Amino acid sequence: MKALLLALPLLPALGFVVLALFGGSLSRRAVAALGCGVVAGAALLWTVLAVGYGVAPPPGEALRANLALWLAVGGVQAAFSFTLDPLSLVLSGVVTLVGFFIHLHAAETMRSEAGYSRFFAYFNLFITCMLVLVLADNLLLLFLGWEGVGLCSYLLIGFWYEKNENGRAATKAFLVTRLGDVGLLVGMLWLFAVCGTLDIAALNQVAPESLTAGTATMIALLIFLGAAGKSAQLPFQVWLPDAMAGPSPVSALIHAATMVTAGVYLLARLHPLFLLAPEVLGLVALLGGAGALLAALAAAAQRDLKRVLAYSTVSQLGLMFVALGVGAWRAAIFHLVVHAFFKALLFLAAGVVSDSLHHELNLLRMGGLRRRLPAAHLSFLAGAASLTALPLITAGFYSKDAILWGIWASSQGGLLLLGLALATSLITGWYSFRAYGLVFLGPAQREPHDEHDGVPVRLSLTVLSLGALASGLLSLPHLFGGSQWLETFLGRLLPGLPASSGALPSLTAEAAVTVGASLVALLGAGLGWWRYRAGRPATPPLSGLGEQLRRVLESGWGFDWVYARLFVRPFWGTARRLQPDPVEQGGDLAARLSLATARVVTSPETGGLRLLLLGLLIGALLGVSILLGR
Amino acid sequence: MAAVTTEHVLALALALFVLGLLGILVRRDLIFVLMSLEIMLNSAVLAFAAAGARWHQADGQVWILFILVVAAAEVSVGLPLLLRLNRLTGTLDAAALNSQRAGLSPPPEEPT
Amino acid sequence: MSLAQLLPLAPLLLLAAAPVVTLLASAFSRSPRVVFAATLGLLAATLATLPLSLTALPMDVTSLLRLDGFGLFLLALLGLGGLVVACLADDTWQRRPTARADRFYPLLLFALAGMGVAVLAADFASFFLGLETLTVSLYGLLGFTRHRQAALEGGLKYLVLAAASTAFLLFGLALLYAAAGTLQLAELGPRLLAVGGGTGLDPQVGLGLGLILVAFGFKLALVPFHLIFPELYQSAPPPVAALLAAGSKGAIFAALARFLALSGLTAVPSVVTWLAFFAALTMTVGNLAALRQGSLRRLLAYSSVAHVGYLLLALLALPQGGLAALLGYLAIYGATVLVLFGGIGLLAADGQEADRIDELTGLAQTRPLLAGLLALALLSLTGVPLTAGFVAKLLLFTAAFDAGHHWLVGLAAANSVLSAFYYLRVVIVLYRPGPPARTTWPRASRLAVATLVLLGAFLLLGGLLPDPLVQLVRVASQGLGGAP
Amino acid sequence: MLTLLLLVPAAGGLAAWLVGRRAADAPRKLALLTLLVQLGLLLLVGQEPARFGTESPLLEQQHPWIPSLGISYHLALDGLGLVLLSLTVFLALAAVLTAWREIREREGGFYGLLLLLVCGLTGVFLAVDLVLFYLFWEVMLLPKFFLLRYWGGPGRVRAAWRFLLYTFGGGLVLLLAILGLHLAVRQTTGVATFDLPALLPAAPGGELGLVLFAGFFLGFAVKLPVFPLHGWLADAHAEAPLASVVLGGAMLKAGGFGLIRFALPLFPAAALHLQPLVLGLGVATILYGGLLACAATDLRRIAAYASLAGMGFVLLGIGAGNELGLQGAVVGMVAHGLIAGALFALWVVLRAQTGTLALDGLGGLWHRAPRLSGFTLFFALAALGLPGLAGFVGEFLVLLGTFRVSPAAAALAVGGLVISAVFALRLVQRTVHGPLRVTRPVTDLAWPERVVLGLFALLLLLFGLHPQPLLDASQAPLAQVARTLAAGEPQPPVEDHPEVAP
Amino acid sequence: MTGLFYGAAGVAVLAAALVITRRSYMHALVFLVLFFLAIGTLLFSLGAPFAAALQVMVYAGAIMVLFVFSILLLRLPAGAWRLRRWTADLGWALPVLFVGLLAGVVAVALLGGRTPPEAPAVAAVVPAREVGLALFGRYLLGVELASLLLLAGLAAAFHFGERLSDAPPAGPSAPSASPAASPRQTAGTDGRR
Repeated sequence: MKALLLALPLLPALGFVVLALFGGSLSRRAVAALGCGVVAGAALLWTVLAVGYGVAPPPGEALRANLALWLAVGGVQAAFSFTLDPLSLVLSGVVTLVGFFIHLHAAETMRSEAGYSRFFAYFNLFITCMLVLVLADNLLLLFLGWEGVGLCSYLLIGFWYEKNENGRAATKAFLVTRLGDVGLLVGMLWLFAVCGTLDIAALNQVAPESLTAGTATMIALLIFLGAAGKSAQLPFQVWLPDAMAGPSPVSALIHAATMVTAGVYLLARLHPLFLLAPEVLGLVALLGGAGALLAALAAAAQRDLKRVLAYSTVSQLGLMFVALGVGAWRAAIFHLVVHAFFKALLFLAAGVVSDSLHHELNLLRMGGLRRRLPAAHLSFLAGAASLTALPLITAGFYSKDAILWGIWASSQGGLLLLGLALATSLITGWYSFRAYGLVFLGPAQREPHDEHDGVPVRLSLTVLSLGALASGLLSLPHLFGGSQWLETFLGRLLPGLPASSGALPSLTAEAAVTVGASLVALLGAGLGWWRYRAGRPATPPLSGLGEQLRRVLESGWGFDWVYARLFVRPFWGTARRLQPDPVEQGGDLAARLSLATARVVTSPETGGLRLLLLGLLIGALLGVSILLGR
Repeated sequence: MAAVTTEHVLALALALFVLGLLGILVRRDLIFVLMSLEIMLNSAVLAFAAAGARWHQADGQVWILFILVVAAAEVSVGLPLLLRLNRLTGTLDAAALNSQRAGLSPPPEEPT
Repeated sequence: MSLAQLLPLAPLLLLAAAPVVTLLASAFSRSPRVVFAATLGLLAATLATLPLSLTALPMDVTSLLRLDGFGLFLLALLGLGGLVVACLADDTWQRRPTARADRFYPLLLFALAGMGVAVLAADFASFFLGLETLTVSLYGLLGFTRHRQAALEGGLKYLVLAAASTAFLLFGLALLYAAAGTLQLAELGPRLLAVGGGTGLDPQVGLGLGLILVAFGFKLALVPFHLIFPELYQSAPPPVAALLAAGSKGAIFAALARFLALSGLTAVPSVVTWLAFFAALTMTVGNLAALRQGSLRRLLAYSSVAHVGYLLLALLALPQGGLAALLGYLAIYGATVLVLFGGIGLLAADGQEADRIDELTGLAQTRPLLAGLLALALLSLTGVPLTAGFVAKLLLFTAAFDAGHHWLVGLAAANSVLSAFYYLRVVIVLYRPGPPARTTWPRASRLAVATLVLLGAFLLLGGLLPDPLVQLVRVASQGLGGAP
Repeated sequence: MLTLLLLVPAAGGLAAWLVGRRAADAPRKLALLTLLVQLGLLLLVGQEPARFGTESPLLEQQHPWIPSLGISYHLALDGLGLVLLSLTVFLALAAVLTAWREIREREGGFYGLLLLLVCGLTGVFLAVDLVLFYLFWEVMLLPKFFLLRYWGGPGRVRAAWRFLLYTFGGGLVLLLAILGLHLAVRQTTGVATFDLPALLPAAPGGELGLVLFAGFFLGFAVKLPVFPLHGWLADAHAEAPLASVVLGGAMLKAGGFGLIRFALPLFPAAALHLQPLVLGLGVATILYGGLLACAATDLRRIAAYASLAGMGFVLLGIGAGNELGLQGAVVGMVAHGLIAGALFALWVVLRAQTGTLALDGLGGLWHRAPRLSGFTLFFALAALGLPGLAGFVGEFLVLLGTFRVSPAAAALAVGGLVISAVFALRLVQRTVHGPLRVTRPVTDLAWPERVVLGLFALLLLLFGLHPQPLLDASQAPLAQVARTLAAGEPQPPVEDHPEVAP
Repeated sequence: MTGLFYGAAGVAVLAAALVITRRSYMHALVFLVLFFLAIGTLLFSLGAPFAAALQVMVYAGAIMVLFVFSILLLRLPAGAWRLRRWTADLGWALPVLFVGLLAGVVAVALLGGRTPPEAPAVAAVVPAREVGLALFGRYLLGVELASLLLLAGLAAAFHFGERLSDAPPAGPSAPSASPAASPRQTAGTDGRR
């Protein structure tokens, strides 16, 4: 088992190494086979591990395997060692399984791109780092994975490197997340300084004893900064929409299914710490809720298909953070899993659409693709339905329901959060079906060429569609006769809801929440469908205030505008003003001064005898005065 | 008239010293400069005489002898030198003794 | 005076007899080389008799001279330096035909004898006479190439200034004599301090001292007495410049050190102020002025001004470490300067003085050995470790630091940075790639080259294994109260 | 043995210089050979039975040199020295290999000076006697100056003088501090010595200690360099022959080494007293270097300021003064030596291929030269402190160490990591990414270049993933320094030194 | 004696002042002789007859003659015996200022001294005999040195003095032989700037 656990991240790493070193000389087929093969292998390994775990849970619910020592000095000890516990099992499952299908998809859709092997090298590296991130048993190793996925995100956003905009988007993504990482790193330093260890399990154990409330709050806040950066939460959400510059599989894998959820994972992983800081949890929930609503509104105003999905991701992640904030840890992870399926699906479908339209992504220039792109159409519909959380038939319904119930039932929840979540839900329905309508319904605006119809694309779309619709079965709530299997399984690690009354949740209340949420979702979806049922509606363009509002929304509430003035421009202004280095110039000043003085003291050089005698005289005067001065 | 005190003699020597100094500074003709130097040396002679008298020692006069020797040596070297220079340049002007002025040349490189 | 006294005095006697003998020789044979050979022999004899003196140390020879380790060490330096200068001069006069080159050697020996007397002087009278012998011979040496206007000018200007400074010296001495009743170095100090009543210097004494120090300042080329020296270094024949820089300054410094060490005047605050003030002024102005020189000799002149500024630090550290530092510095600095001026001399010929630094561009390509020697000497002046110059600076800075003159040492260090700039600039020029500025250089005599190589070896050895030298200067300085 | 380590490069340098007149390509072969021999010697030393972990040096050698001044020829090699020496030899090898194509004129002199520089560096890492140390310190300075002056780019004159005047001045401050220490110890104990073990127990504290510490610090800070004293750095990196800058990476480390080996153990109280200042300077260096690297428009300057920022971390770790910080500083020194070396080795290739190192003339290289671009990306990532590469280990340990002393400084330094990301990504963006702007035909890396750069990459990766050998090797000396600092006064080593005789 | 002293003092000061202000060499020389004689008188009045005699002989005798011969040897054209102006420019103003300053400082120091004035200067005559004893006793070496000094001066003087018109030595790069040649730049300072 341990060997398998170690092999899990190493297998994709092997793929990366081979592709990076020899990728240039391999055929595309070999590249695809290798790139997908190692991830398939990882998925298989995961399956074996999961079964093994299920059959014989390791003692303490955690299987630990140590690969090698990383560093050990002066009390710091960090090793390449991995932990398999319910949380990491679920996450690594998402990474390997969803990751595999996205790889498969990309094997076909990316075939015509230059840099095919480079793409798969990065992709494999990403899987490696993501697995390291979720499996790491100490914070330092986690940070390694954390930065690694950030790097892969950077490289893949900028995959089409010829265009400067792509590079800019990639850099922005990396830098904004790195800003958050400052918090994470300082938090780690602080934790180590107080607790003396970086081992996650040990930290979780000693944190309640060794941290005072104030320290815990500060550390939790700092770590939340890191999580918010990675998961594109308020106030760091600005990078994610721009990150859509990368190829669609990248958006699917990194910016929908896995990397962006790392923040959620981190908070869940360190929940004992966050439980010590209820104020921070409140903040997490509030920021998550506000971010969810704002992002949903922004999504409704986008004209770029992938940007709609990106804001939607921000919004859904916001919901997960709300769940985390109220203590519904399990629900957050549940939604994470479901979201991975449907959002990956949506992105892949969007990729298929845009590929068939010569990389066109503007919603207003699409339409009527229902018939020409049947596979994409069905997949997108499934994904949108799950995103909207159409009742009963979609997985999204169950996971979102779990979150809403968590908000309702938790002592940390409240009407405000519930309201935010419901409003988000409403708008989610609207924008999902707005996008669906604009792309697939109505009259055709442009003639697409043929859809990708290879086996890989079909297979991946099908499997992910199934996941988007059916993964809710993993944790069917009691109301529907389910066993909440996933949540129970996670319950071995994550605590349950901090119940407000201490009483068991009543079925009535649960039903009320469910019904309410369903209605809201249906309403939003219905409105959206109704308005965009025939493609782009023929209403005149907005004018005045309305247009301005739309623009603000489209720009994502103008965060970029503000940040540019607050941070970016001052930074570059300072950096440029320091060029040429004023300190260097200052150093030269001394030299200049010396030379100028030299000019003065050499000026008597050209004098005659009288000047020489004058020197003698002055010297005598000086000397005698000094000696007489006592 | 009161007895001559050391201070008075020294003051006199000082006055002569200053006159000699003025001479070498003010005059541009080298012959005069040499003469002025003699005046300065003589003021030192006088000062030594005063000091010797103050301590009633022969050393003062011995020193005067040495000074005379030095003065003679200086003059006997200085005057031929002066003459030779005069033959070469045709001048006795002290201010003209600056042929080295042309020896100034700029340094090889200015780094800053 | 008895025979027992005479034997230890042999080196000095030989040194004093040398000029007379060579003068006679030159009367019989006008060949410069004959006189040169006689000079070498006499100087060698002087050096050879030095051990005779060792046994009798310390010894008073009447009240005018005192033979001690300090003086003997300096006498040895003078002898060696004289040999080097003679060899350089031999080379110079071979290539630069000059009327009556044979007369050079007697004058050189007169100067050496004067210096020898000055470093051994125990009374201002003998010091004065030695000094004047030196000065008068220098007039002759400076203007020795009597067909060159610049040389004559230099000699005459120097004469006027030196005579004026002599007048200052004499007037000052007279004042001190009037105040103290003696001019013997050992007795003078206590009496002078007694006149002041223990609270400092009596004005008259201060005045006398001030006037004396004018003469010292001029002879040592302290700022602002230094103005004539760049011209002199440029106009004088290279061996004379070497003598002026390495020899006469050293001898006068030694005499001043002896006076200050014996008199205990360095305990007087105003004297310390005087030394510190002129040290700071001299090293700073010297270095700054050297920054802008395009003439190698002028550069060396200002550099030597700066070095005198450093040397004043040794006087401030009297007597403890200062004397040893002074002796070590003089030996090493003298050797360095001889290499530099010697090197220039070997390159110079009439009409081509090899004076502008630019002219030396790429010298390493045409004359690698000479360029190497010059570079070594320049590095030594910079105080780069592994050269003797570093040891000299180390001794000096340690002594001055120990004496508590931290700020002056700091200033000296800052000045060293400045000096690195102009020294290394020359080194760079020497080794500059590309076509050299001149490809043909005069042929140098083997003897002179060998002399320079030996000096270069000393500079290297003094940097690598300086222990014997350090020990020697320590022992030599003990007689005057130096630390063992 | 230790003397041999000094003699080999010195003799090799002399020989290279001499044969340079006869055969044009002999010097580089000779230099390569010399360095291989040196490497062999080091490996031999590293094979010494496991004496790591003890506090007495691995090898030691002491002879009287100038007994009358208390100066001895005292060399000692401990783990820390071994680490930095190995780095030096590796970088020197890389420098020779990079110079193989870059330097085509007056090779004898070039390689001679390069090896002399190696000799000086070796001496610096070995010397225990302070005057001996200063001697090698200067020996390190002059060859670099001449390399810069004679083989440098168009601005070499100014660059060389800046370098010389700054570092020579710093060196003299150091010398004065050494003298001051010597005299102070002589006054209290009556023993005139420059030997570090003998000085350690008697080093003065109080105000004098503070002043002397400041002197040592200044001397080393110029070399490191530290924020307001870094005026020489950029020019020296931008104008020097790039191959010599590869080795220059090792030279900066001498400053850090000096601080750890001399300044901290001698004046622990003063170091503690001035800790806020040192940390502040470290942070300022990180931020200032980063900012300048962000706006620089020439790859050489970017790399130069990046190493300034890196040295800021080293200083921070040293300022923290605990074992973590010091270990971090050492790893950081190695890492930044490698990173800077690698970047400059890369620039040599880049310039040979494209004819320029200005950002404006570069871009989109990935089209033409994926390997070259891959290496650029890799080393840029190393520079931004990507976990898994050596730079991160150093920075992280430094931060851990610093946080214990000053959370604020650590937090600000972490901010420096963001800035380093800015310049590293900008570098990547403007050279290998973006539209193709290089007009010349560009071929990808040749085999020898691949090997050199690959070795750099391998080492960075190795020390990023398995820094333990480095940490173990330098652990014992650093732990002692940390103990000394913690106690605030000099601590006797655990094992007794036979040479400590009061 | 006192009267003699002050009288001679006045003459000396006056003569010195006249020497440095004359325009004619010969007039100046005449006053210089007067000055030397006055100094001799002063020495006599201060009880130093030996020194006084020497003064008269050496200065007024020998040194004066040197000056006279030199002036004759200058081969000045007729009419050049008198300088048109005794100083050519105003460059002397600054030096004079400094001389004044120095004189002031010195005078203050000299007169503010604490040396008790109780001992009159003219205590008694120090006869030549005593001086002779000192010269051949304590100062024996000094006398020897003085002779050395004179010899050195002689050597130097001889070098400069012999055959005034001696042609510059033959050599590959000998300068022009004409003494009237314009002041040549010396080699090495070849004027390139």
